Amino acid sequence: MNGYSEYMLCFMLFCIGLYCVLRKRNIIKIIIGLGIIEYAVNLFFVLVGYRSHGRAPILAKDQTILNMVDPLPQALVLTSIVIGLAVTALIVAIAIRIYEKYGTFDITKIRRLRG
Amino acid sequence: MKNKKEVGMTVIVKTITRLTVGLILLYGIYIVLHGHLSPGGGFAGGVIIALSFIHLMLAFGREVALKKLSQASASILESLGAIMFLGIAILGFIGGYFFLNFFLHKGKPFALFSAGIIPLCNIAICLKVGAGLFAIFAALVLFKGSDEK
Amino acid sequence: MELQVLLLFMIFAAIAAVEIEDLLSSVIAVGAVGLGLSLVFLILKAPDLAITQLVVEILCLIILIRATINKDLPLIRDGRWIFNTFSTLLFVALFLIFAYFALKELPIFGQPIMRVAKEYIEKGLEKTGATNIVAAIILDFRGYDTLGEATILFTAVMAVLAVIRKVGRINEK
Amino acid sequence: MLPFFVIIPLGAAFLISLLGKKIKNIDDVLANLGTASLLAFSLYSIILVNAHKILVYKVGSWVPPIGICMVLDGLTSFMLVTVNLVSFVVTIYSISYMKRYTDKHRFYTLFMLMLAGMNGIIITGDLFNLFVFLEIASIASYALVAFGTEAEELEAAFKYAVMGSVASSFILLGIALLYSYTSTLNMADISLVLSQKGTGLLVNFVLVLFLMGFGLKAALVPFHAWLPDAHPSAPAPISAMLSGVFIKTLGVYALCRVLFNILGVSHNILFVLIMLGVISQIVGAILALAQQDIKRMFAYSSISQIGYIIFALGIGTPLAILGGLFHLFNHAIFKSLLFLNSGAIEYATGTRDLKRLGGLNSQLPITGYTSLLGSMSISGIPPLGGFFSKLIIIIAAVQSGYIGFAIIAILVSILTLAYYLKFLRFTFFRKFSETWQKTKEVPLTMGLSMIVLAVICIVSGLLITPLFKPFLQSAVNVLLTGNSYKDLVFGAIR
Repeated sequence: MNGYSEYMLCFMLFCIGLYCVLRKRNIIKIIIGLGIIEYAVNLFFVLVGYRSHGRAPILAKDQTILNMVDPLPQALVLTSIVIGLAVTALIVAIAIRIYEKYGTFDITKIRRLRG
Repeated sequence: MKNKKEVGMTVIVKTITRLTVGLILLYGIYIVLHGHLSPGGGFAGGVIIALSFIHLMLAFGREVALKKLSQASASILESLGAIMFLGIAILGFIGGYFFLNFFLHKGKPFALFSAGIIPLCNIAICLKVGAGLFAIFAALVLFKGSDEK
Repeated sequence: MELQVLLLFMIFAAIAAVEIEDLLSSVIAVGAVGLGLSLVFLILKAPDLAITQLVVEILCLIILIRATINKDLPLIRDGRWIFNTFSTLLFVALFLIFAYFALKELPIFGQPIMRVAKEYIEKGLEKTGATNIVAAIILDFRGYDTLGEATILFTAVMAVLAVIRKVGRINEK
Repeated sequence: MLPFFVIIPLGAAFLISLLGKKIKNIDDVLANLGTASLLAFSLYSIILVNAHKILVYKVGSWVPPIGICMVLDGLTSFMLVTVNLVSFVVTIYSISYMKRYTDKHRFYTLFMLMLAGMNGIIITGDLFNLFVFLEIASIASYALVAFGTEAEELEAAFKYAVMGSVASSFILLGIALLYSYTSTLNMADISLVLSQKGTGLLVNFVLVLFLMGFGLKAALVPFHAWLPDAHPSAPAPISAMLSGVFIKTLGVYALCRVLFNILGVSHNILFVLIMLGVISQIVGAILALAQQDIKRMFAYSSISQIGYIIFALGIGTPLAILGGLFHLFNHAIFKSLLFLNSGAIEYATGTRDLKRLGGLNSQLPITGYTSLLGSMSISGIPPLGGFFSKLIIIIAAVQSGYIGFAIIAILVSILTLAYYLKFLRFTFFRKFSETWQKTKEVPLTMGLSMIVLAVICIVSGLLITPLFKPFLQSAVNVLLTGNSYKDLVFGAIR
């Protein structure tokens, strides 16, 4: 387990989010679950690029830095955070409209569609 | 909140908002302009700028904030930001490639005006993000407002 | 070590967010997870991400609170779908076990391979002129991705404005 | 010229959102110009592929493992032609149809963004870039499903958005694991590293994640729950896009690219694909038979037909892949035709309920005869295109020894014929019902686009004639080359 505990903790976070999405009946709870999944995936990406005793990937004057952490996952996660924000905003908008139409956040009561 | 004439929050909040909102805006602009030198960049700066307007809206009510930046103009600014970013990407064709960093002289490292297209892209993204997130928020709040009446 | 502690804190906050019945408290607990994530990013030497995560977290919280607050929400209790819970838990457990054995094949934490990243670190400044390597990557080496990212935000704005319309259809008569 | 597949729809989207409210009808003009030029470009790409076999475009002049590259090969150009052909017809159709909705310019903006997302997925050669464009297309489609903003549409969109986001998270997690294992993101480079390092449990785990993620986007059966709600709820042009090309681009194409060209396929994976395909065929067909709502019936039929495609790809022989891709093209054409027909019926009568309709053929001749053609093609009546593709798939299945599955495919095809006959009888050829006496034929542009698709339906059987076969064959070859895709890409860079 040594050296992998961070990864496993991150996966546990992912599973909590997954459980929330699959199991909860409240729309806001489902949105929260999606958010947690998003955090876990972002976190995993950054964990993967970390280097022990590394430095942040920003150059400083008059210094040559050799042990930088992997900058590529950070760039990717920046994109991924934005995607998470966009999805959250859209789903919240849909949820507000659903509340207006049905008067509830309970998905078992929002079942006008069959199947 | 009982008094219907009073829009927004209490006097304390309003006073503090008046003092801080400009600073928040300035900080956002600083982060955007120094995106290629220090942590931050167009996206984070854009969100901070959007947050400063949202701050106004939360404290003073939506009319005041929308007077400063109406929803229609936010929408236009957003489209402009998007077109500007795409334009920078297309301008790369003058060097022969889509999205080429077409400045031949990248400038001195650590200077504010360096790194070719990167600061320009940051500004475009900042416009887009700031205006876009403000538009989203205004839409959600306005929707809720009309819902309650 | 502080990394593990923070991760455990995030997990507990997430469990709290999932299980608390009051929606406002639940949203705030998610905020705690987000702030924890921001700190973790800082420990993992990703200052760009820490800033972005922090501001995005604030925005998300405001949006979520605007959505949940001011509504006299009845508490929604989860029904006793025992079979459902059990199958979900089974799925999650299988997923975790599979992940545990699969993760063993990854390079150990703290020692990434950095096959492509080496190029960025060595030639980033010389080729792009930006001292922030992350900025150099997102706006120059992989600028096309960022075009996509900006487009996603644009799409989200358009999508929210489209969904929020009061009247969707023009009546025939 | 490769970046134009993304630049044109993006530019059109930004311009429409900027000018759409101010200048009347500019949104129609810009959207149609955009899709027309995209169609022209994609047809030109066939010639390019014939000449060069593979083209790699380096974005920003960075050499691929460092930067992002775009790849044009046979499969790419095949998908580009399919997507842009359908989208061109659909935009023509939308000119009249979308007058029933408010905020037409916003519809076009989202439509062009979705198109940009799909084209971006198809031409990219970078795994993370694929994810980004997948999200663009998905987010645009979530909003387009809810475009009518009625209660049912919002509910369907919510369901779709939640399941779609979970699928995206699975895909992103898979990408993160692959990145950690190979430390690169370029598809060809990943394939190279994997061939050096060997594949173990981790790659299988990634495969499962991708199968769940892309399978959800493709609506394969255990993951299909969102499709029968989402596709009928959207406006008809969007249903046509979603069922016609969206699930194929995001699901089938991305899955093929990842499985065949990057991770490499083994016997077990192919068998999983076959099983998923067969189950999808059966479940989709049986559920479609029970539907009373026209669009819901078509949506279930889409699940069933996607099952055919995945089944064919799972068999994995050259003939089967040919049949699968051919069926993909055919299905894109006739399913979008049928959804446009259902939109026309709804436009003229205001309902989609089979029980209430009847005898419309004398009132809506164009809609009636084009849907007759579409239905016959999808049920596999010779000499229409659908017959040949199904025939090829079944022959290939028999050749590889899957005789039981071949019989199932034939039975499902008969079921398909049954429910399409039900649709035709109840809507068009039943006893004339008094209620619909005053209905008028739909506007010209809508009729025109349906006729165009019906004509393609008739002639698409020609695609397997020697004259047009290279077009399909070059796409098949890409999947058959499998892991040597990396050599082709790196060869083209040098």
